Amino acid sequence: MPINYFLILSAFLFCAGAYGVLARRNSVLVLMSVELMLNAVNINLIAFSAQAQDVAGQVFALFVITIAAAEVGIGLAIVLLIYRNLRSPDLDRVEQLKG
Amino acid sequence: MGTPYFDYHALAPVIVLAAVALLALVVDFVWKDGGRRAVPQIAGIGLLLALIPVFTLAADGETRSMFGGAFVVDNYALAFAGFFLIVGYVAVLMSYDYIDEGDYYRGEYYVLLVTSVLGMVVLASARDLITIFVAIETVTLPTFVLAGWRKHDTRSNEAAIKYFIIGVLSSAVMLYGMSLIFGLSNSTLLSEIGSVASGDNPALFAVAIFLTLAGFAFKVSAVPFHFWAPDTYQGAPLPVTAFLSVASKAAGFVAMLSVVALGFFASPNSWQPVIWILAAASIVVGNLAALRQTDVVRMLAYSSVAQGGFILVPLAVSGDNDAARAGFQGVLVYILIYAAMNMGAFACVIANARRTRSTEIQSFSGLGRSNPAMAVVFTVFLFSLAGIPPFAGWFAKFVMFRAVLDAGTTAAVVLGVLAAVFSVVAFFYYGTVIRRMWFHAPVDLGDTGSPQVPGALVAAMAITTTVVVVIGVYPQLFAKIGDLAFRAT
Amino acid sequence: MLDNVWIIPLIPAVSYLLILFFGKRMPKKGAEIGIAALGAAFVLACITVMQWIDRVEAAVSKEGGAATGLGALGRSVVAAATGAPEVEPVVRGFTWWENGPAKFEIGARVDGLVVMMLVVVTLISLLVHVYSTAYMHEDRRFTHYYAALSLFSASMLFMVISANLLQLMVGWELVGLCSFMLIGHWWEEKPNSNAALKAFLTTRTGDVGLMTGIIIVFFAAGSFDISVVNEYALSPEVNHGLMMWASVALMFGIMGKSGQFFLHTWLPDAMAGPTPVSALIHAATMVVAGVFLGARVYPVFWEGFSIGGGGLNMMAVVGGVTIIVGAALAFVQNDIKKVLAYSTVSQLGYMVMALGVGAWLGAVFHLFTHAFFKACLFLGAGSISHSATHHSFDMREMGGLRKPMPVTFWTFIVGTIALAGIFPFAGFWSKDEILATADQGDFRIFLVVGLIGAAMTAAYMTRCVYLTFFGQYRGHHHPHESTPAITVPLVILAVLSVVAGLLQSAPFEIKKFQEWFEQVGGLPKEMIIPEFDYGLAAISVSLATIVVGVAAFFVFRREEHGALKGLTQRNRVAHAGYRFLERKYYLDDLYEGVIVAGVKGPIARGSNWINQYVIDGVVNAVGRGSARAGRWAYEVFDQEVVDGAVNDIGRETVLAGGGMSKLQSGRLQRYALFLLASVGVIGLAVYIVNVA
Amino acid sequence: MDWFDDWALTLAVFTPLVGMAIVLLIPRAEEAAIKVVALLTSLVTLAIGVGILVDFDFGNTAKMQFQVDKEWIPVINARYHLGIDGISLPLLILTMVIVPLCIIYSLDHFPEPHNPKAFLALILLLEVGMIGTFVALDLVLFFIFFEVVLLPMFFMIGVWGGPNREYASIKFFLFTLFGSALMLVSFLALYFLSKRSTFDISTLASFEGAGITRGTQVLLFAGLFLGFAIKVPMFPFHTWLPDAHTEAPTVGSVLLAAVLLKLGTYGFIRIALPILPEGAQVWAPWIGLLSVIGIIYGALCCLAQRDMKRLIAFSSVAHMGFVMLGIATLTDFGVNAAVFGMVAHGLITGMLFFLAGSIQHRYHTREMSRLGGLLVSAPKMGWILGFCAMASLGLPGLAGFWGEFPAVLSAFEPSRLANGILGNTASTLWTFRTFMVVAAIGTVLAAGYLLWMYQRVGMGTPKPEFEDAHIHDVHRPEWVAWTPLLLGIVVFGLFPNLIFSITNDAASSITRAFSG
Repeated sequence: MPINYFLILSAFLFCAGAYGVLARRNSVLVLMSVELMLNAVNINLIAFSAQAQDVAGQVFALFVITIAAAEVGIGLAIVLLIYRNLRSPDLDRVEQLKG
Repeated sequence: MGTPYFDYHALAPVIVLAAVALLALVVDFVWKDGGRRAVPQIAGIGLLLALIPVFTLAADGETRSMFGGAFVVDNYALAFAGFFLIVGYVAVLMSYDYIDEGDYYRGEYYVLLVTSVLGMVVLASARDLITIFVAIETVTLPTFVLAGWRKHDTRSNEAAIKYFIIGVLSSAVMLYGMSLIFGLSNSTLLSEIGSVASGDNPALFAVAIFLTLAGFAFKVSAVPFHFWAPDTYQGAPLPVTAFLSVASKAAGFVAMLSVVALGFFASPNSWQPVIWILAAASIVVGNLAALRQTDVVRMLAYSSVAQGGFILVPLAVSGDNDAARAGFQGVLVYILIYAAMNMGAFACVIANARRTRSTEIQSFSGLGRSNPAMAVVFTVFLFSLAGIPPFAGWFAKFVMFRAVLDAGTTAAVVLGVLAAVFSVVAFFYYGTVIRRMWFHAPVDLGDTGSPQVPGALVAAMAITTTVVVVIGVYPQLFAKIGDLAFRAT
Repeated sequence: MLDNVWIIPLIPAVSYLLILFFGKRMPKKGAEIGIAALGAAFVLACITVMQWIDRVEAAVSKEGGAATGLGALGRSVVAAATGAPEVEPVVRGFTWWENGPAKFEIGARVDGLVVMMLVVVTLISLLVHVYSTAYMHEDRRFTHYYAALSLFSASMLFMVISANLLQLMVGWELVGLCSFMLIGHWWEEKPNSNAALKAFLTTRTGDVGLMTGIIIVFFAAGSFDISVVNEYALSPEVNHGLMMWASVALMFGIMGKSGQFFLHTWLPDAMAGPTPVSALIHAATMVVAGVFLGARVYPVFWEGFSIGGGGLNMMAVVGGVTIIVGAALAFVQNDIKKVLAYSTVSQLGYMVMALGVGAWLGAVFHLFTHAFFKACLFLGAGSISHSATHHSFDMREMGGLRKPMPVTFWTFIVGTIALAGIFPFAGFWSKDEILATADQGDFRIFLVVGLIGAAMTAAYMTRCVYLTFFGQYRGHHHPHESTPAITVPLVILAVLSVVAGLLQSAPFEIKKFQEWFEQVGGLPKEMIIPEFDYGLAAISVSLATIVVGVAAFFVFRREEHGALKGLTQRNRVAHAGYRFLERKYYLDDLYEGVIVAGVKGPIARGSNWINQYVIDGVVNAVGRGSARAGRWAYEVFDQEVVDGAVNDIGRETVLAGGGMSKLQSGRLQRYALFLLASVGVIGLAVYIVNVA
Repeated sequence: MDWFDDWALTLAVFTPLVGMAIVLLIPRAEEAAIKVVALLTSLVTLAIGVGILVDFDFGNTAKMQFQVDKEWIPVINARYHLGIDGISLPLLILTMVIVPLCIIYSLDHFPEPHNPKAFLALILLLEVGMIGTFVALDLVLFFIFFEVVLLPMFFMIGVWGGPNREYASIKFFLFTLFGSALMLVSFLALYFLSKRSTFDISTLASFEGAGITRGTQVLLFAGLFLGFAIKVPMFPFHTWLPDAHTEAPTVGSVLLAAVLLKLGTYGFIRIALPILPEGAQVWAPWIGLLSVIGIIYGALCCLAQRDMKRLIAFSSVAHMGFVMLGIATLTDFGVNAAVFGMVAHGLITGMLFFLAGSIQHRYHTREMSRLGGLLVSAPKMGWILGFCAMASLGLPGLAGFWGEFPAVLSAFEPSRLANGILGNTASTLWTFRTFMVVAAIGTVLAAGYLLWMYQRVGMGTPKPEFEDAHIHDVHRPEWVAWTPLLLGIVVFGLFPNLIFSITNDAASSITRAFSG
């Protein structure tokens, strides 16, 4: 399979994730969209890794997955805080700080 | 690849830091009452302990490479490692009373701080994309938590979520870029990417480089990736803000410097215009936006955006006319000096906020009369930030201009002129605070806090002031570091 | 003494300091110091003259044959120096300062002109010092007055002995400073300080010329040294163009200092000072400085204005115009000092004109004689105001003073006759010298001017004398004769006014003045020494006499019938003329109303306005501009773009799809949008750049 | 005295710094101690200056003496290189004399808000910068000291200044900062363009611009020009000056006028001219033009002022015009005149600002329309004011004349090379000769505004509102502070060679490149 297929898939996933980040009001959904973007990266890495017969890409992907998990953990913690304080998971409620 | 070779001497700073983080965690957990006193001490002493191997390694002078070249301890790495450790230590000093007195005391604060510093130390040695990625996330993830440290304060929450969302988004962009680089060069090692970069590459390679740099640009809050900075700086606890604006930002620069100097350098067309744009935009927008601020933290936030622009200038011209060495040195020296003066400035802001419960610029009115010593110290930092001799800031500007003129190309000169003009504009807003402090009578702020500046904060101020003044008068110390760090490359 | 002539100015200079610091504690409030100093200076000056004369005589006798030749020369039209032995001036100096390759000296120069001036200045100054003890008695700043007087003398003497032009300029300016101090002596009243300012500023205006002139001379001749300059100006390799410019420039200096038309207006105003000061200024110090300069570097003018060639030149024209202009103004004054002041203007015109027509000797001689009779007249006027009119100088309050003030009257008459130039008083000889030279050179027109001037002088002086001393006393005080401190100087001056002219009286075969004082080392060899012309002398004497008679007639008539006054009121032309004179040719209106007011007013305010609103305006605008740029950058770009503009763009173009409304979901996501948009745009740009 | 040769300049520069540190350590309440320490420090500095004067080899003024040349920032090849020649020496001594006088003057009348500790500390810091600038022989070092001067003056104006002090102080600061930013860039460019990468002023000067093309020299000179011209200040960069002077406290004005302005002109002589000769040649007529505009324009603005101090401030613009005209001729003659002019202006205008301050202290106003009759109320002060006005208008026999007249004189015959874009020698000559005449006219205007000022302030009778006011005549501290200046004005006026003989050879060596 040509590598381009994977690249296009990953680009599509990346964009979808980006759209989700921008369009979703609910912070949990935003977090998930970010995950989507990171997975797009993983697809890239693995596809390249397979093409080049180089295991480094897969190692990279593993790290990405691990760190993504940590990120989500922290993200959810922050969302939880906001939810506790504002009684809402919506990001547009976070509007206090501006010049 | 056989059994990985471990050079424990080279890894010693990292190991010490990891141990310290763990120890602090355990102590806090086990020793509930005493921990409150002990944990910060452990963190502080641990950071200083980690300096010892840095010095021995520096004295040794040998370049140590591990993990197939992914982790290298050379002068460059040591310079930054030492720098991060000291900045971390000052951050601990600044945090001590702030965290202790607030309602949010947790031993984890110091654990997170040390962990972040750990990430930075690793980052300094990282010579491959994976290591860089892991290191930079180790730097960043704890700071997400720290930014939201005051968990009942919605402003702190907001600071954290903004920082977090933009941060992970940037990470995603960066990773996407890295994945493409990996694909195009078939390696994650910077040295190998470097050899690829010197050849002919598809335009996509340049885009990949840009995406990678964009992730770092977020860390250094370069325009147009800076939007989170003012909000986060304002909402986060002040010591964290200081840490973010200095250490975390510096980490971004280190990452940028590493990938540019060791990786992409050979294809200047791909990275140089990008950094040029980032630098120019940061200088212009940062300085102009800072003019309008009434809150000192937001002002310093934009100022740090602008300073970030200045730091990028030498890098942006380093591809021209063999100016590389001067450029890289310029970045390094500027970062070192910037760290000292910005940390110091934040120490003063913290002290003043303790006094007035406010971070409005107005709250500095008459400080020159009510607390002249602090006003003098803050003035020194502000002048230094503005680049006025004999405080260290001038030398930072000096090396920046030096790189520009060393390059001597039109693009470089345009950037230099921009920098010159806006370094004058910058005095407008630094001067505003100075005028408030000295030329205005004190205003009554009602609920006033403690006028005493606590010892740890005094120590932080003393360290930073000393650096700013000594380097201002004898810049050779930092210049030498810059010289050594790039002698190898 | 010839070698140490620098002592002479030093004495009054020291006296100045002594009076300033110790004067108030002295029994006579410092006057005694001043008098003693000037006395000493006068004695030394006399010794200097004696020695100089000895030197000249020695030179003459050494040349034996030349001496007889000199005697036989008589008044033939020959070059001055052909037969006479050249007596070298005595010049001593040391380096004052050096600048680059050039060395500048300060030094003393003694020659005929200098010794003559030394005597005149010290003598007049001494007399004024003595006179002032009575006149300035109980003045509010008696001590300061004496201090200034001493400094004035010192400055003038310093200027006189200058060995070079720079030093001369120093003395010149110091003289100006002192006149400023003395004219403005009673500075509490605005008119006095105005007069002082006017004097200083007008002369300073002339000094632009002086400064420029000596700079040109310096670069042309390569030195400020007077001998060198004169030698250069007469040498064949002289640069005529430069000399011309230098002459014109220096001429401005002379005009300012010596009150030549059109920079003369400060001189009458300077009457605001105490009368003895007026005497000093007008007779011996300030105003003659200009003429002295002209005589000092005469070769420069000779070359620059081509005086040897005859015809018109700036110097002669300015002098000639000034004679007439000054004399005409003297007619309409009611203030006796103003009459004398304009008379001085007119007489200075004579001297300058004399220089302009090649009559160096005439000019210097006239300077010499004029000093005595003009001092005599001024001091006489002072005596009147002191003892008869209670410090008023208005002639309408005088009259009939002949009886109560006999000494003053007679000395004044002597001064008047001398001024009018009636044989054999001093003025006759010096004027004759000038007119004869003008006649025998190629300057006939100035002969006519000079004669008209002489006639006018006689007329206005007659008017003045008549109004003052004859008729009925019109004041309200009790006139009486002044004290000896006043009358003794008057008598001395009157005697000198009679005899001074005899030093150079051709009919009696006396030409000592020429013999002694023309020895200045380097005058143009082509200069004409005129033959004594009995016809011309007769014309000038008779003209003067006739005009005196006519004038006296008119004045009597005016007294009795008001004829002249009636004429100016009846006849429009005459009235206009009268107005024109009364307003001093409207020159003051031009200077004060237009030029000074213009510079001080609109022009200065305009500059200030430019400063405040244009230059500063630009500065402030830059400041405001950057503040505005800051506001724009922050509010419009940094905040609004995120809040609004990008939103709009997003809404309408970028994501014109379904989830658009959801894009407005908060600030944070706008940040994210901007971030991603930037990534997209810059990424695309990078792509394009690298593809190309 | 070998050790003295090596250490004199270092001591001179840093003694005030030590004094400042001591002052800062003394508690604020101990005012007397603070004053004594500050005064002693400045006197010790002056004593070092006297030592330098004694040890200075007057036979060899073109040579840099008392040199110290040590490594400072080897990485950028910037050195701690100090030294003085005949041009620096008079300015150095002037600085050392003025500072103690200022301290003495302030001893008993500190401007509001008082705080002698801070005030004196700032004066001492200012002294460090001023002395440092005059002795620095390394561009980077020069730059540092040049900028160090800014800070204390900024605070002096901003804290102890008049009602509009914030505007004035910020304006002062930003103007200078702007100039020095460009100056720094030019310094760096010199470093890279010179044959051997160095910041050493003597070395760079010895190259006489070799290796730098004419076009580049012109550009670099423009950068230096801006930096220095703003400090001088030359028309049209002068607008910070009247504001700064008007608002600054008396001592601030004195130091500003007496020393700070000279930093700019000194920069031209020490750096711009010798290092970039071709650039200087091109710019010379323009500098000359701006100078004479400044002379006339400054004088005209003076005539429009109502505030006495502002008038004196504008007069500085005019006077510095003469100094710059001398420099613009690019002749040793002109440079000599310029150095003399700097010293003379320092003494005279410094003195005038002292007087303006004392008058304000007594009358609480500087409006000339409200003043008057100073000669009646305080005769001694009135006489001193008259004396200074005379000195300032360039009366021969006083110091002002020797700065003014030789400068005008030098314009008659500028260097043949000062031809700028004029191309040929003849037009250069006539351009400068025109400048000469205009400058000479400026002397009349100078007389005009100064005497006019004197007439309104000194002469006449006191205005009704001050008739009963008790106006002190000159105080003892004022006598102590003023006498040296007044003596200086007279002594240098009578014996100009005291300065000319020192500067002469040095000026010749600096203008060597233009003598061809």
